[in-house]
Amino acid sequence: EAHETYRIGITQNNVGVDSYQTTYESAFIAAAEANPNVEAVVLDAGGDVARQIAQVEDLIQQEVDAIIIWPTNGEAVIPAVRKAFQEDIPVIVTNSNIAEAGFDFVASFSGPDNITQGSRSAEIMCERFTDLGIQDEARVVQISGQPGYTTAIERAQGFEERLPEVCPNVELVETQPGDWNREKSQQVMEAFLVKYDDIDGVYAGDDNMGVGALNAAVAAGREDGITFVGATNFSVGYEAMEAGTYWGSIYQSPVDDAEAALQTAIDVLNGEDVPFLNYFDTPKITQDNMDEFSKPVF
Amino acid sequence: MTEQKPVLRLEGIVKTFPGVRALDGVDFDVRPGEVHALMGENGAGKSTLMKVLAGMHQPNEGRILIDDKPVVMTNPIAAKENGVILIHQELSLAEEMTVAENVFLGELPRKRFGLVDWKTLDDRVGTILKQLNCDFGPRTRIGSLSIAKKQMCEIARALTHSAKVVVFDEPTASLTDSEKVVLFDIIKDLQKDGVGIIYISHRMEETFKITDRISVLRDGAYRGTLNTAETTEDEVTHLMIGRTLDTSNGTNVSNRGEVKLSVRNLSCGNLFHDISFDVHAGEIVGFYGLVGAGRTEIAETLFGLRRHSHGQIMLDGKEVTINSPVEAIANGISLVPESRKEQGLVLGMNCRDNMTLPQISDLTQGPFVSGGAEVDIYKDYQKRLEIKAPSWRSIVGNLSGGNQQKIVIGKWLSMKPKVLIVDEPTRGIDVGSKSEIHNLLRELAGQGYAIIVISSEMPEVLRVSDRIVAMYSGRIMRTFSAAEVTEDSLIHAISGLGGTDAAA
Amino acid sequence: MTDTPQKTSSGGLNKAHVAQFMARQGILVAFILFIIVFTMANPRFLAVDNILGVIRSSTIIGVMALGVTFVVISGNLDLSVGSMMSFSTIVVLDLHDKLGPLLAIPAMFGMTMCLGAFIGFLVGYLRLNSLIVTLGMLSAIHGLTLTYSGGKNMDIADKEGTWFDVFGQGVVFGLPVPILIFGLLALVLGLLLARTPFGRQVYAVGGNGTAATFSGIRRARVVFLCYLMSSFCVAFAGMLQASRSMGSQNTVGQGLELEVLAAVILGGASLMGGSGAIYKTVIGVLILGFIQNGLLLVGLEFYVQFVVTWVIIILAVWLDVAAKRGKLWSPIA
Amino acid sequence: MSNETTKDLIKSGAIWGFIVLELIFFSVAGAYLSLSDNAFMDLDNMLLLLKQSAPIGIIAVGMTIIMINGNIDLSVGATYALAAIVLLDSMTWPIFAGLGNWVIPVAWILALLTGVVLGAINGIIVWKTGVDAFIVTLASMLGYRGLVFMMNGEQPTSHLNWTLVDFAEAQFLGLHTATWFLLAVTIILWFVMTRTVHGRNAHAIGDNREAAVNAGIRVGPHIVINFMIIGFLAALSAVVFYSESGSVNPNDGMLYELWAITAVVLGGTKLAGGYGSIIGTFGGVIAIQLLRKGLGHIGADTETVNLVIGLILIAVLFLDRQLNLKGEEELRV
Ligand SMILES: Nc1ncnc2c1ncn2[C@@H]1O[C@H](COP(=O)(O)OP(=O)(O)OP(=O)(O)O)[C@@H](O)[C@H]1O
Ligand SMILES: Nc1ncnc2c1ncn2[C@@H]1O[C@H](COP(=O)(O)OP(=O)(O)OP(=O)(O)O)[C@@H](O)[C@H]1O
Ligand SMILES: O[C@@H]1[C@@H](O)[C@H](O)OC[C@H]1O
Ligand SMILES: [Mg+2]
Ligand SMILES: [Mg+2]
Repeated sequence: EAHETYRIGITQNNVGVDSYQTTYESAFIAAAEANPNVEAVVLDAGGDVARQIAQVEDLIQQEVDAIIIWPTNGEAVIPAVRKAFQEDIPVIVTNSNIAEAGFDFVASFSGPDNITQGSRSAEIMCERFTDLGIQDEARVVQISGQPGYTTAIERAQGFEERLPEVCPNVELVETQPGDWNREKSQQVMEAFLVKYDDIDGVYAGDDNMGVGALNAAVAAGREDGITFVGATNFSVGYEAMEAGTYWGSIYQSPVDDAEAALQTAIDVLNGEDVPFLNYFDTPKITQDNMDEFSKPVF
Repeated sequence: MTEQKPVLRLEGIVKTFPGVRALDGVDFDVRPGEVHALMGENGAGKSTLMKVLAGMHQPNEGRILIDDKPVVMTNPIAAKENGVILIHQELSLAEEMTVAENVFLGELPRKRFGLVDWKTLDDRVGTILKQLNCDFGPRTRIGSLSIAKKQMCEIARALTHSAKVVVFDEPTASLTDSEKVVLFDIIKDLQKDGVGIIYISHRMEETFKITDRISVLRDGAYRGTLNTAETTEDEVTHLMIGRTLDTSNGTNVSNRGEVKLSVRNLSCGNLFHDISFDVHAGEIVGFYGLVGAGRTEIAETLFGLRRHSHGQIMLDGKEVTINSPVEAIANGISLVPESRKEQGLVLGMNCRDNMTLPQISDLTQGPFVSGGAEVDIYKDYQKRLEIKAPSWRSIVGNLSGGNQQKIVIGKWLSMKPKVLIVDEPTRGIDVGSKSEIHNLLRELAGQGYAIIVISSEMPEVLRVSDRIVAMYSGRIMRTFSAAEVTEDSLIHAISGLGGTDAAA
Repeated sequence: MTDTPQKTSSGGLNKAHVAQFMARQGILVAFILFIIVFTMANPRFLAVDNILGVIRSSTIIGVMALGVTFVVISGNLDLSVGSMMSFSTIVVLDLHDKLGPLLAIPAMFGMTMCLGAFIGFLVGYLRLNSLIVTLGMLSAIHGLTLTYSGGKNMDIADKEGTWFDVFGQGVVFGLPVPILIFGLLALVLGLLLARTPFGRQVYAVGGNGTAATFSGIRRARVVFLCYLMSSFCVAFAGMLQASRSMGSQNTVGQGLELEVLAAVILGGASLMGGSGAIYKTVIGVLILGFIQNGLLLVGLEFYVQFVVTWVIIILAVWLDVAAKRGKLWSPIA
Repeated sequence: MSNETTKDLIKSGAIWGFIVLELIFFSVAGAYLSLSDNAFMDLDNMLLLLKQSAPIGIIAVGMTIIMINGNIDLSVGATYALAAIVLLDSMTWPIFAGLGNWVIPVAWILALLTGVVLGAINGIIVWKTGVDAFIVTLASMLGYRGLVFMMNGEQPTSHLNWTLVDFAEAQFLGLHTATWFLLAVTIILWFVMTRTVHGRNAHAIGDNREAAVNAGIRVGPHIVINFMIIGFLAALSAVVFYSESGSVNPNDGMLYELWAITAVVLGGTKLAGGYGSIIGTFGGVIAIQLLRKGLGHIGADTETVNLVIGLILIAVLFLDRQLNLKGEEELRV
């Protein structure tokens, strides 16, 4: 046992971008401080691949014991990760995975399964339509996350693959990106509302955007006819569900996310054998079952 | 020489701008080895005609012939290729670059791989600068030079080519006498080499000294050509402005009142030292000296644009502290600055707005500017100074050089100042308006204004001043009264020969 | 700001008049042109509710553009408005629940305008390069916002129990309140810029700062006030934004600085300073808003929208400059 | 020219002074705050610094000549991304299947060509339409980004070629491949701008465009050439970086234009054009990268990083101003 304390470095995707990632950061720091034999170096790539790669190089140069990475790009970081691997520094990927080609160089992945999240949102949407009895004519629009983010891509993919399986007659009429941004998504929805007289469902890549779309519908007085489903249940989404205007989402806690990542790293350093893919569960949450969940802290 | 074929002929040139017919069918020619003067009031169209010749403007009608062959000057490059060089009225230099680079702007000597041949460049410019006996080197940064020296760099361009025609558009406007002498020698040399020279100036004496023929424009129309030898200043003036004017040496018997402005032991870094003088109500004090003598710096200091290291400034006997133009204006001081383009005008603004800028805050009705009051002020001074502009809405940048200068003067006269400082007030102004301005200055003195006139033109200083302060490298050498002063004593004083005397 | 007059010039009066109109209103012409195009593509484009919708969602960019117009005319840039707007939004939302709207709004204006004053001090009095200063402040204010909010979304707890939503969502005489606010602000600031001594001084400082100083204009003070004005408008935008969605994330204003600048320049303001006008900026804002909305209605992929926007912006501005110089192609060799 | 370069050094003196300050500060602070046992100034770390400066650095050098020329290019980030996609995509094109590793040079050339073409488009539009470069490139920043998404939708474009990675990660005389490119580009362009006719004419155009035109300089071609150069450099930057990382997201390179401009201005280049220092820009890039690295080294959190970076930029400007402060008796305008 070389050290009594582990030095663990993390480079995060883009802390400022939304409260999920910020909460993740503070949760991670908290968890690290709570643990007497962990010292953490917390870095933010600000969404820039080049900066993230530089940060991995720096962490290697600082000779940390393990590196946790929330990839800005699932492929681009692979060579950097390989460098760490060659220096015998174990790498743990968090929140959204890196590409197959890099699997040889990482010890483990910990985070949500974003494809599954997408398909679950599709199921929520479909079940709701069936209850309303419109599963055969319903028309859906999608507002996806920031173009290029793995998370955004995987959720859209999961949703688009699953929806036709469960609700073959529901039509996905259009998809536009909302950039994880509430205001942007509100503008997109405004245009949708003008363009389509008949919208029965909105799927948003996360609740920030979902609520943005909801606001647009409310402003146009058309929220009643529409089922809103999101992902990453933010507190705004939770409140909107309480208020009865927002139907459902996926419950994903950045705190679980962060703690899982740190724990995985520690386990790896302790030489325990950890599963290569350890997803933490992200259940469906709707107006029906929301009382089983506490209100998100972010 | 009279029977020589012209090297250049302009035929029926017409040029219009929005709202202006700047040139109205002008004919003009130059013979090899002659100096042909082009004269006319401010705004007559001289520069425009030359810009057409140099390919900077395209004429609406008319044609240009060189050696009897019609040519089209599509752009300045074409003009150069046809052997026409234009020395601009307004400085056209790259401030951050060196003298050498500016003199050869557009045709830096090359080595292989498109490298600049610095050696050739320095040598050639070095010799040219010697010819012009300039005291600065090829590698001096233009921005560090005085206006006069910049003008010399413009002139240097005339010597870079074996040109057929060289145009000097008011080259002497900001030159002092010594530099003029150099310029005239240059022109003689060019003449010997058979170059045709077009010479634009508002200064009669020099025009008569160096030119062979004089052509006159008026309101864009050709008014005729005279042989310099056979004509008189009055005849030319009459052709230019349709009347003769009195250049009678004013009535310099001033009704001198009590002291308005008095300066004591004023010093500012190494720009000027221990400057003391008084200006009385109703008198004009002329400041004469060589370029770099520091007169402008004194003016700028009085106007709160420079901090002085020692000395006091007193208005009506009370010491005042002036740390900004705002305070200067509040104390009733006006400064007509040396450089109209950089310091005098917002070129993109219209005439009216430029003229009322310093007093705009006082021309209000409620919170708003009273456009009416503004126009009145503009109209008033436009008449008094005979400013030629299509309308008060015209963009000042589009006015002729002289008319721009008049706007600046009007701008500061309209402030009705206690003390009026004018730095090179008639730079580039035509004879008519020039005597207008001189008379105006006298008139203002008559009304009890205290006036300082900084000028590098001896005749001007002699004409308007009640007293003349002679400066040399930042010091007052001597103060003359209008009565005692002679050209020789003045020249002697400003050349630094003979020591200082106690200031009056 | 001003145009050469049309005195009796040779070359046909009516032709000259057309040329003149084009010269003054090139942008307007461009605007009308592609409104026609979009309407043909999708008639709903001109539906009243759509037009109102577009203008309303343009108001936030628009209000900021009004302030930035002052800065640009004075010869400077302001790239900090985006992140400053995030700050205002977060602050007013947070204070709303702590102090109530009546106090929250002035408090937020105060805090935002302190930032504006700071920038104005650096650029105006210390003469620091405005691009870098405001770029630096873009980053610094983002940090400030994250510190203030702990990176959390800010949301008004009791959305029903407050009148705060009136600014963003209210409707008066059938007109959305944000549009009324935008219009009113544009009117007031338009008069300030075009008709008051201060406005004149802004143009002078931007047109030729040295000459302005020689004319007894307090250059530093004018620049300072322009940035104060800019932050004042940002505070307004933040208030509209907050009241519109009653909650926000920390990045709500991210990237808006360039859209705002684009609008101002599309309106014909020169980056060299000294020219531009509020009414032109308003046109610029509307053009941007209608482009985005129009393309959405046509239903192009967002990346096709990018490309088309590129083309439209260049064509619009090209038409403008071409009209001004009376030639389609630049004469520069 | 000798006195030109000495002036360069003085004008960009501030930046070098600041770099020294940074080194001292982070070494000392690092000793206490950093978890690492390695000194900040450790040689390997400094070599890394150079390498990590390359992506922005290579672009910033190009931005310097554009700005000396009196223009600006906001589209470099998008050009960078598009070139990267061409680089990685082309290696998988069936036509080149037979080439084996010879596909690498082919892909490089295609990517660089892309950059040159995009640059030429900007340049020609600026020249022929006479629309301000700021607007033209602000628009093409969007348009080129659109093209990026057209290539491969929202998916990242990836092609890991380990031979290429090994080349990119190689060190020669201790310096990484990327560093060599950065140094070469810096020296070559410094030479071009100070020694060649094109370079001097570019200065003249930026300094006083009217004078340049009057002097018969063919302004247009020089502008186009400079835009082609920066396009080339943006592509080169992408080629160097993505040869190593092997995958590009469609929104990579966003904000690079702003960082590049920051570096350029910190290096003492005049935004107005006419004066600039390539060497100074190099310093500016190092200073920025050093700041990021140092803050990471001492473990500052996100808020602080944003806050500090922003304020430091301003501080450097201030330092620079103090260094070039005019004498007391100077004209105060
Ligand atoms: N670019 C332009 N746009 C509009 N009007 C112009 C332009 N250039 C010149 N003018 C007008 O053409 C007329 C002639 O101007 P020009 O500069 O040729 O006069 P000038 O004879 O050179 O006068 P000065 O002796 O003062 O230099 C003036 O009325 C001027 O306002
Ligand atoms: N030899 C010189 N080298 C560099 N700058 C000079 C030189 N001589 C004068 N200057 C500067 O040029 C500016 C104005 O030039 P100008 O020819 O008007 O000199 P000046 O100081 O105004 O003297 P005067 O007004 O008496 O001619 C002044 O700031 C002056 O300091
Ligand atoms: O909500 C999103 C989160 O789930 C994802 O993992 O990172 C980006 C966030 O916006
Ligand atoms: Mg003239
Ligand atoms: Mg002088």
